[in-house]
Amino acid sequence: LEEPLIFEQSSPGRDGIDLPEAPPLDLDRLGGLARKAPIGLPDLSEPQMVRHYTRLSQKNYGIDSGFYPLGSCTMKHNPRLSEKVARLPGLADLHPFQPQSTIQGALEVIDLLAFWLKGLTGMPAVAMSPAAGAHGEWCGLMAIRAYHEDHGQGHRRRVLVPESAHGTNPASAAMCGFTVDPVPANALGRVDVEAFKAKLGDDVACIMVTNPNTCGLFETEILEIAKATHEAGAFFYCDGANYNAIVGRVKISDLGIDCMHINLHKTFSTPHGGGGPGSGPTVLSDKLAPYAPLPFVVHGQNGLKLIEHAEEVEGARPFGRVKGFHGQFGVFIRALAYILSMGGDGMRQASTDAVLNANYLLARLKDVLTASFDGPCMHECLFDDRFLKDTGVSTLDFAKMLIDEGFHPMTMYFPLVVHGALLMEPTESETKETLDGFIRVVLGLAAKAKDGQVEDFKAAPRLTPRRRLDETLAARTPVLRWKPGANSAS
Amino acid sequence: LEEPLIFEQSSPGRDGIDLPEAPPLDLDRLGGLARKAPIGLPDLSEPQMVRHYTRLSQKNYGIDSGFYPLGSCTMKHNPRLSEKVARLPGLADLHPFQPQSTIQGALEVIDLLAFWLKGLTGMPAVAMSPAAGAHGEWCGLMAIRAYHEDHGQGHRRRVLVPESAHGTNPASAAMCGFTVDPVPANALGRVDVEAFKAKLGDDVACIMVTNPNTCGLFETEILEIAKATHEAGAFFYCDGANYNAIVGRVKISDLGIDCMHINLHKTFSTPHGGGGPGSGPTVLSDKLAPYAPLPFVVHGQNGLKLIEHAEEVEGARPFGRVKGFHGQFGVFIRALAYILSMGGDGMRQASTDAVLNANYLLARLKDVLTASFDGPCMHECLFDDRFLKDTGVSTLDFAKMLIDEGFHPMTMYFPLVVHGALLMEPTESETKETLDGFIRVVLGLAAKAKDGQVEDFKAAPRLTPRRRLDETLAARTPVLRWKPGANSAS
Amino acid sequence: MRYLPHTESDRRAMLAAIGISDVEQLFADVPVSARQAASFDLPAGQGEMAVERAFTRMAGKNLSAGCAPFFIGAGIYRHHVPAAIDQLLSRGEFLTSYTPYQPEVSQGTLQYLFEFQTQVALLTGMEVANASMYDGATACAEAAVMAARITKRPRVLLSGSLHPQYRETTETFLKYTELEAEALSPDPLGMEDLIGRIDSRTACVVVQNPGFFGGLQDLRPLAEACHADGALLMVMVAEPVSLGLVESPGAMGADIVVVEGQSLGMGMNFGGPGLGLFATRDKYVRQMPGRIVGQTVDQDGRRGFVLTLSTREQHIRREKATSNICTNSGLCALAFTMHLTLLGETGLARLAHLNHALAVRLESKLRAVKGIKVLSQSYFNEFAVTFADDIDATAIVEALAAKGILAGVPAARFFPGWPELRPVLLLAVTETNTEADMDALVSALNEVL
Amino acid sequence: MRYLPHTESDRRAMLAAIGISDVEQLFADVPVSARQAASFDLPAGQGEMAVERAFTRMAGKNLSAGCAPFFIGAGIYRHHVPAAIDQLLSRGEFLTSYTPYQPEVSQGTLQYLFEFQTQVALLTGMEVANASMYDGATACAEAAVMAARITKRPRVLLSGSLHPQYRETTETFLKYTELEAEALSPDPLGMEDLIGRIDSRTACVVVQNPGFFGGLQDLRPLAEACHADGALLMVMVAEPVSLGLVESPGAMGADIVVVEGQSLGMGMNFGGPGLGLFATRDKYVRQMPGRIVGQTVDQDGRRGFVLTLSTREQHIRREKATSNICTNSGLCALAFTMHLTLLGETGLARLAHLNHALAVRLESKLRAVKGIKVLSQSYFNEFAVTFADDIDATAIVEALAAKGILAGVPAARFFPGWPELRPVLLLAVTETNTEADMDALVSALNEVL
Repeated sequence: LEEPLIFEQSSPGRDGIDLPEAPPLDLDRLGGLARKAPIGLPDLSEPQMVRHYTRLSQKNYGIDSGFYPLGSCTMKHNPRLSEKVARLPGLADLHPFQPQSTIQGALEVIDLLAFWLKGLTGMPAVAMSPAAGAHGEWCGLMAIRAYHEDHGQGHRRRVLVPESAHGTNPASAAMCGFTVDPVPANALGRVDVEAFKAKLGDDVACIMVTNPNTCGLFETEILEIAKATHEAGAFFYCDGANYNAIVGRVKISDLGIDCMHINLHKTFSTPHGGGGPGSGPTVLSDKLAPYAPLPFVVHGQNGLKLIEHAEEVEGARPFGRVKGFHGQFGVFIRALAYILSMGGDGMRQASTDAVLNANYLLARLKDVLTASFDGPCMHECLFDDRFLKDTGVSTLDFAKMLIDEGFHPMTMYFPLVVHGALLMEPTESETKETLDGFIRVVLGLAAKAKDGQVEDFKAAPRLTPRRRLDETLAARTPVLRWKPGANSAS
Repeated sequence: LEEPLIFEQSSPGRDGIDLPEAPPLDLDRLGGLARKAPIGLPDLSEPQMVRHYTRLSQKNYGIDSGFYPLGSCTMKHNPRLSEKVARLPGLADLHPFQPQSTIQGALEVIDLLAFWLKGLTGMPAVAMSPAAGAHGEWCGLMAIRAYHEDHGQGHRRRVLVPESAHGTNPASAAMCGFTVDPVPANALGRVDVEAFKAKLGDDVACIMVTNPNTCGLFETEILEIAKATHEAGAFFYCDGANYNAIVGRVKISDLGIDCMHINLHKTFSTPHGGGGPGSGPTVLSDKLAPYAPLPFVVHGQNGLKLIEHAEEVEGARPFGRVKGFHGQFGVFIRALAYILSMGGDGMRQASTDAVLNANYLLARLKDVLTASFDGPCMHECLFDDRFLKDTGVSTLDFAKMLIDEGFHPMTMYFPLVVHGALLMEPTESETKETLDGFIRVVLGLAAKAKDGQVEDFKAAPRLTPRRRLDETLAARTPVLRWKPGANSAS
Repeated sequence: MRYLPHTESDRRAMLAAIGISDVEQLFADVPVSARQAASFDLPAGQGEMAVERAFTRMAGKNLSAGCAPFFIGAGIYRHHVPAAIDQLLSRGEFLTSYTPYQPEVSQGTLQYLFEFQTQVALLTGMEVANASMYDGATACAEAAVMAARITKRPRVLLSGSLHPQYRETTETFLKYTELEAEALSPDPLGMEDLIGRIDSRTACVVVQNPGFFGGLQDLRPLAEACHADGALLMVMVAEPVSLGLVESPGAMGADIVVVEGQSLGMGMNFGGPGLGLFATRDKYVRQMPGRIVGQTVDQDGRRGFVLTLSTREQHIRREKATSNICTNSGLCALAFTMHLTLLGETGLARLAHLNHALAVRLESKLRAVKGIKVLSQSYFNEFAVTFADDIDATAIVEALAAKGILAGVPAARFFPGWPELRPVLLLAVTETNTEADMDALVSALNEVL
Repeated sequence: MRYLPHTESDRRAMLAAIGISDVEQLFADVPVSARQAASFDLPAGQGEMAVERAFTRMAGKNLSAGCAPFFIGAGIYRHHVPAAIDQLLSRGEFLTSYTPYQPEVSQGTLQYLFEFQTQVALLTGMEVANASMYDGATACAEAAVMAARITKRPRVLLSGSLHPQYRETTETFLKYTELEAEALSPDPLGMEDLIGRIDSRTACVVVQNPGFFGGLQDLRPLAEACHADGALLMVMVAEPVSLGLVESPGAMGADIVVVEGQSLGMGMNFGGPGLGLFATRDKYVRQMPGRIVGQTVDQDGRRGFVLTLSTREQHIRREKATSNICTNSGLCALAFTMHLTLLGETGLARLAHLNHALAVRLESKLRAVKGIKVLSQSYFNEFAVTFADDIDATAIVEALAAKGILAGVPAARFFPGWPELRPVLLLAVTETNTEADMDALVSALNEVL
């Protein structure tokens, strides 16, 4: 079913909300700035609005719709309890600038979540306010830079980043005034430790390693890397995007890591919501802790205390403030609800099952699809497109074909270290039956590709609200908003 | 996408709910009745359950999905505000047997809704507890029978019911020990008043008229009917299923009616929920009021008082109790929220727009479809299948074809007074644009039928999760539950 | 008005298409004397904020269960409802759909009802169940009528174990029919003799298990007696959670089982809406009231579901229908089946165990309170206690309510004409009760006694 | 564990398929010294009831806005959010979907973002907008960086009208770059001279309208001065409802407009998550950070939407990307666009009018309070007042909180080093404030002053 844009459903004067009568408008206080022209917003009634967004939602696929083996971003079950408690009026209907005596429970949420993040990672401190993973990454690098500046090491501006890193890693480094020096991978899909050591030097601020890495592999020589890094006077930043594989099993502090962001929306199951909001608290070592950004919560004499200015705490040397207000509180609640539900034992079982599921997929698929690296993998398994060689079917075609079978495609063409990557992360939420169904379909499609039925692949998907979209046209002739008469529906 | 039954998704020992540890089981208090055999329920995890019901919902069509011009049952916009207030803990988390001092607000909800129902209908009393329209119907008839018994008129057992009546009317009458005597319709689709008068007599307990009637027409001679009924010592029961057409415009009391049930889920927009729950409060005249069932709310010295026993109120002669506890409270809240939102003015506009929409459909379609009666109609318009004569297309085929166009079919083959009825009720919630789109499709289909494309109609619907289902097989070989191994999925 | 999309210009355009100038012309069939809109004197509509405030104000006048140690049962039980249920139930495709008369676009509703029917049959130990009734009370009444229809006998024997409001509802249903209801006295100690009252005119015996006063009863002897005399045994279950621990009525020989399903999925909602579960033997299926969903195949041979056996229904049989029921409790059935899906075999057993164990715990605590005697010998999660003869349980409950404790239901609320029940109190315990709740109750009782 | 579906037998079967006997073997790559699970000392998991209780307990320690006359703003505003928004937003297809990288199964997200972008462009008076940023503060910082990139100039001039936390965030973003932030003093009276400070190194001037202290400013002279000198004018809007009544920044000559969108659709949530709106001129679109949705056609020629212009983004440009942003605030953008769809042109104008009129009403009531002086000459729905010089506004606010009134934000909270701001208080008024709220505030102020 087609669903027109809201702008195409307007009839001026329709109400979607009934407001109480206002006193007459007094222009005296508007400083002569009353708006003159209409804005151009469409007027819809409530029934139209409800139907519009219901229909739009029906054109989407979520974890609730089916298996979502994305990879590189953990798409696991989002508990509804988290949604419920996040809506308790005593938590949702709070203003960040209420007197602190009236928000002790909110500060307790933040403090309790921090307790868990520290307990799980083994790290002594955590900066709670970053709004997303990349924001947390940048926050960690800012703390590192601030430390170096503070210790006469301001010349340390080089950051070592493996080639397989997420694109945000180099971008975040650049935002801190760092330059990025890539580190190659070895044949086993891990950091080439010798090449890495050769790049160390007294201008290196830190290394940034994703662990488990973007190939779904644990960096086996991580202790060696950490040791060399520290000996070179640099810090070890870990990208925590894949923390789901080891949460509750491995303490970050035991790996020699100084700093790691945590994607609450991945590891702790807060909803991705079509692209956000996320939250990226960043755990910090003792050395980096004093540089954590404002604000933060401390235990004071009259309960918990929110610190908004550096002067309030002795020894605090915050590098600044990373966003408005006090962090992604709504996301904190959801993550904490998940954490309290799982507990330490549940989290350990979750990472175990996540890794088990990925290895099960790997084991069942690797004879037909081409596995890029030998197992065991961690929470995701990586294939490349050698199995499609000479079939005329591309990784993209293969993935689009899965849509018609009721599955969300895996991540494609990432990581870049293998050709035509297919990265699959089943997560711990899925049953064996679901995995078996997926395996059956994937094997069937692989056979079909080898059987030469390339046209079917090129035409996929067929059953979706839209079939393949012309991305080149979109980029070449950008139409980025509706304009009257300019956006015809077909 | 296929969605297996929950019984096909079980793995024994899976948890969907985590419960606290229980103290050891002490069998002493079970009277030797501990269950011996397992029940046979399936074990699913929460992620499975969430996905199961999400997917099932996607196989349904609701008002939120699109236009639902059902007819005979009002399918209008269900406000979400009603859902929100019904979940306020101070209203939802109440037990019916709490001390009355702790539930004054709940009694106020009931009393305030009763105030509105009485104010809108002009009737002096209302029995709040019936659980649905048919239940309210029976409640009204019970009050009538109780009145007659109480006044030495116990021999009045005959009930006059127009042929076009809903099937519940005769069934309800039978449940009160009444016999049903049908009254024919005239050529204009109304009660044949002369035939009706001829049937009156001193054994008649009441007449049951639906107004507006099931042809979507107002009973023009309703005052004459009422007068004759009363003169014969009988009561005038009105089926209020179509109250949506006149709410806020016409007082029931002005029509000579003694008793009418109100479907809160139709007129006052509480959700139909795939078949319930509904609520059918029944307004009563002064004569019938003392016979209203228990319980009811009165204004007492210490606030509102819930009366659960006849002895508590002088003059009360309740015919009994119609259900457990105090009525469909959750439905009351939703109906009251709708009523307070609309107000008297909004309700008048709603019935006006409902009638306007139906007449607009009638006017735009009647040249092609065959209208059963001349307009104006009330809130629904009736067509019969003369326009399909000799096309090979049936009313059913025509309706199923609409599904593939994104519309829910109208009511088919009811009322029985015309051949191959198509009854359409657009409701006041729909925009002119939606009606125009529907009209365009209906006219197109009519042309297609006349054009001889009968095969297309026979094959419809094509785009639904299931195509036409074999109802004969279902009835002939009833499979009414899942059994291990007995219900294969395809 | 936010729910009404027409603008004045829309209305004008539509009137023009109809060919009239004034919308009042559409109401020409209404007698002039009834067209006096001016006689309405009702408040105007309000925005969301104002309506929300009105309900918040009314809600504020109640003491909600979550704000008090809570021990009330008597047919409505406070259980914890998992958050997923309400959120899924609120999906528009469930909430705003009609009765599934168009199966092609209603497979969601039809499949969950089919699953529901299966769960109900399993739970009750019966062979077949319908798609739900309004509530337990009306289901009980309909079952009595059905038993009379099957046996062609007029007399319905109602046990003193039956919830008094179910009894009253059943009596009302039979009041003007040719059937007779005969109710026994309230029976807190489980002493009544039902078997001795069965005769050749008896259509059915209706008992509740656990009984209204909490007691559990082995129904096998009664079932045998009924069947020996050609009567049916009809069993009411007011607390379905009990079926996770207690032998099912079906296993004990019941012919019809009805259940008030509110305990699972729904919350209390001041007692309404409820959910009537209705189950019976295969051989009686065509006598069963209410909707039924059956499995079939579609045009392409795929499994699908439809409403079936509608030849019993009012829209076909009219006054000969087996009942006048036209709606079921679809959304409540959905809540129930969702909760039971989450619980599963494992979870329901655990939940039942927990309820019973906590009730036993409260019983043992109350035994230490001077002036209280526990009446129930056996029970699931609710039992009756009595104070000294001269003490009014209603007064005790009021006194405890004033202390913020909702302490149970006095039996006298239902039996005002039975002075010997004045000191009797019913107390229910569920998984929602904490140790602290129980201790608060005990200490408050010690204060007022 | 309810979120984990595997049974032990599932796990055994899977291990067998992998060809190992112990799941620990899968963790063989982890250094032995880091495999000491025993060193975790964390609580075990809990059921829903227990977790709900924990949150209810924490919620109970807060004074929520709904329980108090409430006048706090300063960047987060309490507006009434219609019930439909949250219920639709909770639909799993929205809530549990990922960034719309697979457009065939993400047209829902993509279409609402396209509609959102259009609404933002219209509201701000700009030509193009992105699909949202984390919040207003980070959007402000990113805009400053973007202006520097466009103008190739290093100096960013931050007005004293800018929210102090937006200023701090922007300063932090620039801290280790080659850019310089120069912030002016807090400016409750709107007296600062920005124009005089613009020079040839100035990339942009950043102002907020309405300003942090409430004041409205005609930005046209400033825009002209910026453009005359080759700098950009960047306008921050902290209260988007104001745009229903106040001239848009675009109409006054802004080059980049960023908005904190929290006011519409979202509630306060203790200040997070927020929603950054970001709009600019067409010519700068390829310099704009964040995601953008564009219209295109599918294989069958039907209109559809995709993420586009990704050549600016970090996953392609890596360290040369215009920012490191990888997520937007999808769900918050959905809430915003839904609220604005319900309001429409008509409703937004009415809502803005109502907010302003009620603020004017409070101002007039406060003018009657002895010891209070209103500082703001012009404002939308928030204004600054001052007490006598020796009075600490923070103490007043604490005293009122003790009376159950949340009376605004003391300026000193943000500017501890500015003694002249000690007696200054910011008060916000929205449609949620009743006459009774205002009277309660006035009477409490009369008591404490």
